[in-house]
Amino acid sequence: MKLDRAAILTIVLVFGAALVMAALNQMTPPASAMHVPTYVIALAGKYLCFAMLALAVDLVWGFAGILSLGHAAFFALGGYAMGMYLMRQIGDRGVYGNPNLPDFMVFLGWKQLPWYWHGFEWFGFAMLMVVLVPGVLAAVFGWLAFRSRVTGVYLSIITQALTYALLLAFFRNDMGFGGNNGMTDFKAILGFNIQADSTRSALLVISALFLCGQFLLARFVVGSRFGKILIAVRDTESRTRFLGYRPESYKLVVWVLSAVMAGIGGALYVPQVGIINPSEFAPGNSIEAVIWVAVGGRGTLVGAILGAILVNFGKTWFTSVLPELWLYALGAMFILVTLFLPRGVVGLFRRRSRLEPEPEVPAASAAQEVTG
Amino acid sequence: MSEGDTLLYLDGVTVTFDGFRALNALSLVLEQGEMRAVIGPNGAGKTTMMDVITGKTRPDTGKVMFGKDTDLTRLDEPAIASLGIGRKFQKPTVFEPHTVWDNLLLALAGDRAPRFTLFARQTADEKRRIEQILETTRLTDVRHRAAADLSHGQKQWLEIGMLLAQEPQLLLVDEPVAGMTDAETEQTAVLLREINRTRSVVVVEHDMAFVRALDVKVTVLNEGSVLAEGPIDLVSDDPKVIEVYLGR
Amino acid sequence: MLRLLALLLLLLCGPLVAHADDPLAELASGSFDTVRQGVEDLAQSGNPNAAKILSALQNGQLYYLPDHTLLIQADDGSYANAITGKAVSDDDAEARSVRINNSIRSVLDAALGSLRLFDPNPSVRLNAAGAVFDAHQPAAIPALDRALAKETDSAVKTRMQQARAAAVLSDPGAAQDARLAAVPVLRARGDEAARGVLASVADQPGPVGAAAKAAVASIDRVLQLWSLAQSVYYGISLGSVLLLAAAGLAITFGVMGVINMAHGEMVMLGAYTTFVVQQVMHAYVPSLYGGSLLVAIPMAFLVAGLIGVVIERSLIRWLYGRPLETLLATWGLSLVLQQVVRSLFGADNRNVTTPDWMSGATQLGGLTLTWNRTYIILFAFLVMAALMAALRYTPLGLRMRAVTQNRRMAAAMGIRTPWIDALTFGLGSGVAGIAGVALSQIDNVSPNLGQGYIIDSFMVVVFGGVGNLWGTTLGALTLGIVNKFLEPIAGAVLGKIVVLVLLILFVQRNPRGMFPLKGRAVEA
Amino acid sequence: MSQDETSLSRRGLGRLGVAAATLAAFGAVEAKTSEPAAAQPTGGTIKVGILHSLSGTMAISETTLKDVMLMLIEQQNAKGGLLGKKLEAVVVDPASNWPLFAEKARQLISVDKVAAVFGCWTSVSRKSVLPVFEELNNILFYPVQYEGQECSRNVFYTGAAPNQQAIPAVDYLRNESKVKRWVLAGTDYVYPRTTNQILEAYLKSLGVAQDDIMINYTPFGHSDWQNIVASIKNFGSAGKKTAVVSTINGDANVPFYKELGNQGIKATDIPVVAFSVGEEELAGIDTKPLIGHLAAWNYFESVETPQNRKFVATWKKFTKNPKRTTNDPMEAHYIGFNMWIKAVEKAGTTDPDAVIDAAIGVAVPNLSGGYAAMMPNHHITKPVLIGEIQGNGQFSIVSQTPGLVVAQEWSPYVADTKDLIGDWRAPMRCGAFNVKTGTCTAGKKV
Repeated sequence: MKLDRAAILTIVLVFGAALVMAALNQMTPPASAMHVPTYVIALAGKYLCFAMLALAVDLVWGFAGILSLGHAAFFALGGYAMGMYLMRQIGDRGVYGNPNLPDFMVFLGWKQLPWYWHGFEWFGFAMLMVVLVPGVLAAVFGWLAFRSRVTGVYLSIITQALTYALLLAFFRNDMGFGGNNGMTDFKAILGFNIQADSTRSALLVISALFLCGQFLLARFVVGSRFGKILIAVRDTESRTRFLGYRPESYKLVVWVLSAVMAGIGGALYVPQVGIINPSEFAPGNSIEAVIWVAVGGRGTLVGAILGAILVNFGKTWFTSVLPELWLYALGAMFILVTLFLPRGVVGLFRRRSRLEPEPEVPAASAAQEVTG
Repeated sequence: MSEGDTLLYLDGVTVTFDGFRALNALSLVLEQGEMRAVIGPNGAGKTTMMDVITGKTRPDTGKVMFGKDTDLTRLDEPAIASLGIGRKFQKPTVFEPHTVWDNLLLALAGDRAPRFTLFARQTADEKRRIEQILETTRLTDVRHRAAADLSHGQKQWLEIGMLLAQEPQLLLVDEPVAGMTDAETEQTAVLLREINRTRSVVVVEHDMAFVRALDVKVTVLNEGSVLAEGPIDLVSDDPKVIEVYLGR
Repeated sequence: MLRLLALLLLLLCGPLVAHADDPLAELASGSFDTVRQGVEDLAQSGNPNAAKILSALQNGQLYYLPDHTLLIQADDGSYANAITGKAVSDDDAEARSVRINNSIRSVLDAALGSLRLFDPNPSVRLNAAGAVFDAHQPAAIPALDRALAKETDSAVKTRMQQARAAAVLSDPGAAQDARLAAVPVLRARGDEAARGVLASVADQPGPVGAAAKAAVASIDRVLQLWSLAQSVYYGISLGSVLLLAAAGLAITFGVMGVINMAHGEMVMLGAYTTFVVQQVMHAYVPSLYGGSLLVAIPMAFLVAGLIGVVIERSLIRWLYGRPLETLLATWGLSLVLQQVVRSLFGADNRNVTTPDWMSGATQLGGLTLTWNRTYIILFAFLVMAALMAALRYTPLGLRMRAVTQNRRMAAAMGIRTPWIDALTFGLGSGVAGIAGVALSQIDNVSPNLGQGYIIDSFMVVVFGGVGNLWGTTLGALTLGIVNKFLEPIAGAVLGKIVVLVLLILFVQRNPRGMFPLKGRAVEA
Repeated sequence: MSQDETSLSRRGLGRLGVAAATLAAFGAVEAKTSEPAAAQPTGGTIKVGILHSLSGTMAISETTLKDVMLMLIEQQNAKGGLLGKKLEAVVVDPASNWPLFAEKARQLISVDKVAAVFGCWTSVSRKSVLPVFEELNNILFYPVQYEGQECSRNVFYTGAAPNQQAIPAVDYLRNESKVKRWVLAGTDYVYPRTTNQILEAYLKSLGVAQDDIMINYTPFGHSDWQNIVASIKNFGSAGKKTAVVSTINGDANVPFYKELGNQGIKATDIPVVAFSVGEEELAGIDTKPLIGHLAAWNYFESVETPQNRKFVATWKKFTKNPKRTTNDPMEAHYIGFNMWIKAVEKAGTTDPDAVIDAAIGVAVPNLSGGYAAMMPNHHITKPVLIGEIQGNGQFSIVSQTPGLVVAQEWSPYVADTKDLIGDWRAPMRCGAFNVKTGTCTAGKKV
């Protein structure tokens, strides 16, 4: 796989910036002008996790034409798997000092750990679940949906239904995932104090590492013959079928891969923000993730990362300086970007590539003509 | 001709859309290595017939046999394509964002499974085959251009090239010369005859001059069933045919 | 005789002598327990002013002065002596209202009920008998007997007999025969209130308890059956709400193919229009206030429709053929619209009142049909019928269908397609606005109103089949009824989850919904 | 993918590079701008953080609290500020997004260097910011009634614990309305769950049978109450006086009460006592059909005291809206803010450690004519008021506890917490001290 300069620049910037920030946070005294406060470290870590979600969305939307309005569900599931591990790590340091049960279970009068919580005390198992849970859900959902050739808006709407159903399910206290409050008050990860600046810095660097890894993986996938077929499926699905390809298999593979990437993003997100709760499943979150990609530039991968960071930075900034007006700013940004920057911010800097999706979304119209 | 030489056999195929009979007990036999032209007025069921053969549409009744013992009605499009039936659409349908080269690469016969394509590298053999097809379809000069940038005729050829790359036993070609210049039309006829040396071909076409140029057995469809069949001169003299089609 | 008694009472409640047993003085005491006693005493006293005073108390218009004089406040705020009716001046500073709580309120209802049993107006008597039934106090039996003897209206008579039966049954001291005879009367009434009275004595030993227990069981069996029908009604009601919410979307999304995430905000704007209309009418034409909703319907249609046209002209039209991008732009728009409303009206709920004719409920056999929901069901069907008629029979509808089916051909025939687009979008938005009027009657009128319905609306349209109004209608009703049948079994949350999962599976089996249609929307 | 198709043009590369570098450098910029603030703490003003959602689902409740804080700070500044400095409000919008609450809390403390934060409404938002306040050692004043079972050194709970609201309300219904059957209806989250758990245990301890208790949970924003109201009606037809104890939250209340009114359930038949319905919520409902239904709070706008009359008048003037109502959490902020002022004056500094120590024992007037004292468990003493809904959207107070109620932060009805107490005074300094074992199980701060 050959990397162009934009890709190299992205990797260098993401990983380099994370490394520099972490190093400055660790090695300079707080009074120093070069010191990066922990607040910034935590924020940057959060942005990078969102960038992973955006990357996952771009992979399916930009290259396979699947507009998922439920991708935050996979992100949240990964987050919950990590959250469960972190809850088990608390051990008897919880408020009630109960070594076996998380606080919220004691609180609700539960007597023993539900079966599906077993195993999460082991980091390895939990990490396996971070990958497996979103992956398996995506596989089942995708297998059903792609096999029946559910496409376009219909697919978007049922992905939304999926995340909405999960939202309602996780809200239920009876489910044993902490209900509305979710999981919080984490103490340690792999034995390291989760609130320590060093842990935060390490988590930031790890997030950067994973983001770069995912970026490279995504580049590999879209650059391979598989990726070319994926683009072919996106634009002219029926043609690929008459050539003997099974679009459903291609979509399923990239869909599951994307779900796993989102899940890993969620897993890294939770220790850095310190809470996971059902509102992560809210359909609005998934729509926002799509907007990050649109702002950055759909079908470019680099744009997804850039969009996630830009929009979230904007959100952090606006909610502080314009607390009463920031929704106008954010809403206006979305409208303006779709109207005037159909190819996103990256489109400003970049010559048009044929491999990027047409802003006009020609996918189905071509297919329609074919059948005519 | 013996049974063994039959490549495609449609028997009593009926397709109904919302009460409209697109195909009405259609029967058709295609021999191995044959080229057949199918003509008929609009709505005669030409495209629906293609759809049935390629698995896009499932017939209400009837049999579609490919080779000795493969029932096509039980298979879906990719499976049928893998058996060796290629289809060219009325409107040229190629992968516009990809280069001519990549279009052919994706069409080349080979493993279609994601686990293969994910790690596939272009082999010397593939390169050779692509170059050969580029030669045949006269697209060598534009091989690195995106398909979207090709002229209409070039796109038609590219699509035919992609069919060739699939190495099918049977090609279904829907109006290959629509919108082509006379010169291009002529070249296309030559190309099809060349292809027919190794493969069976079904051509659906309106252009009578082109059909005449192909000089093959003609099947005339009307209202979903066969109206007449035979050499072009015989068919064009048939009063029924003249009434519904030629003489309109 | 009566006049003498009144005179005596007047003397008794002379300004300074506040006798402990004097009901009027008790009312003016300021202690809940004493006031309650006063209400009971006054009702028994036969005082001719009792009804007047008690209803003033019920309406919060009874005041008292430090010297225990009772005053009644008129609607214009002036005070009059409760007994003499003489106007009282400059006392409002010292006048304190007689405060009541729930236990006084029940005693008051019963007392007023007993007094009003003799009202010349039969509907007042009917309500009075109902109040007496609710209280079911043995003390009311003599009054009921007298009233029954005079009663001519059969409906009122039945109600009085039920009230009497309830009172007799609740009186442990009554004769066993009489109590046994009361049981079938209540069983015949057969509703929850009757069941409550019967159940309260079902544990008593002896034949009365046994009879009551049997009656409760038989009522339960009947109620069980009715509850099935009731569930269907609930389902239709929920379905009609979903239908209203989705109707506009069936146009903007279903017919035009615009994934309009700001659809919910159009509904919300309709609800706020209702609020403004009510405020304006309250201020300027209070006499017509009862019809405010009827005024709000066209207003909401116009407001939301106009905003819809503006949105289409300024935003959507640049994005045709890019359905997924309209999704993003309209999502941004929905954020902005919510914030605009929040800035204009505040973040908290606005109070949209329900007119009297939409309040309360009616009984249909064992069914309780709340008026607001019944009207909404009717309204939803009316809106759908109007919408279908508009698309089918009006010139605009014809052009809309033409543009949807073949834009180029329509343009070639001289139809100004851009304006048709704008009007179609305006129509969909306007219908959403109308839905807002209806939803203001059952839900919060807050900037978040629309958010609660947007997902459900999309589900309904997709489930029914995009571009098909019949599909939308049937889809909404199906989802509503399925939801309401699942809810008692699985609980509200789980029920909804099950519905969503079923919906996902359904769409996977039928990727184009219940009634697939071809149209512009299909190609997304 | 061919090289020339997707690579950046030279100029474009430069521009993207600049943009990305700016982005990456934002950390350093942030660090620089915040640096002078660290050297010279607040530059003549004392900053107070206000962490209430101004958008999203919770804006409906929390916006008012932001406004009341601005009013209180303005008043304090008019009185000359604090320690000779002016107070400065730092308002941020956590947008009803729980992780954003944590982020904004961190920003308020470490970037804006606020002396204390007044904020949060939902339990989950408090849970989300709690680790941040503990880590960065700052103070949060939390003004909303909540489920208890928490006692952090860095949080002052100025809202009611369950025993300061729920149990007196149930007692009132038992005594006044002779209620024998109970419907515990709530939104499915931790506050109703805990409150109902406590109430269930309490009712059973009074001899109420399991059959006479119905528990029902609904999701947030539940809007279709038809069958639940019908089943309440059905549950109430068992011949015993029935009441509903409602912990239904926020938005779901309006449709609930509307359905209640329309199905003809009057307060005299089945009274509903709510713990989350105040004047603000009622402002959105036509209350005529609801007259007589109840709410239990520690404050009502209709409280007849001079302090309250003044507070209400100032509030209406401040918001320039004669229709704006006041409510219980506003009073909690009023008390909390005055307590903080007093504690800072007592400590002579805004340093959190000193203020936390100084705050315990501080007493300020509440609005219902008494005093609120900060107890060692960081909760305050409160009177419990029961009000009946009136036709004008206000409450008529029908009962008031004779004295002040001290909060039980750890519920005696939950097995795991019945032996716990919180005491942040020296030498104990523990949020969860087990009196049986004599150990501090959690929240020890040395």
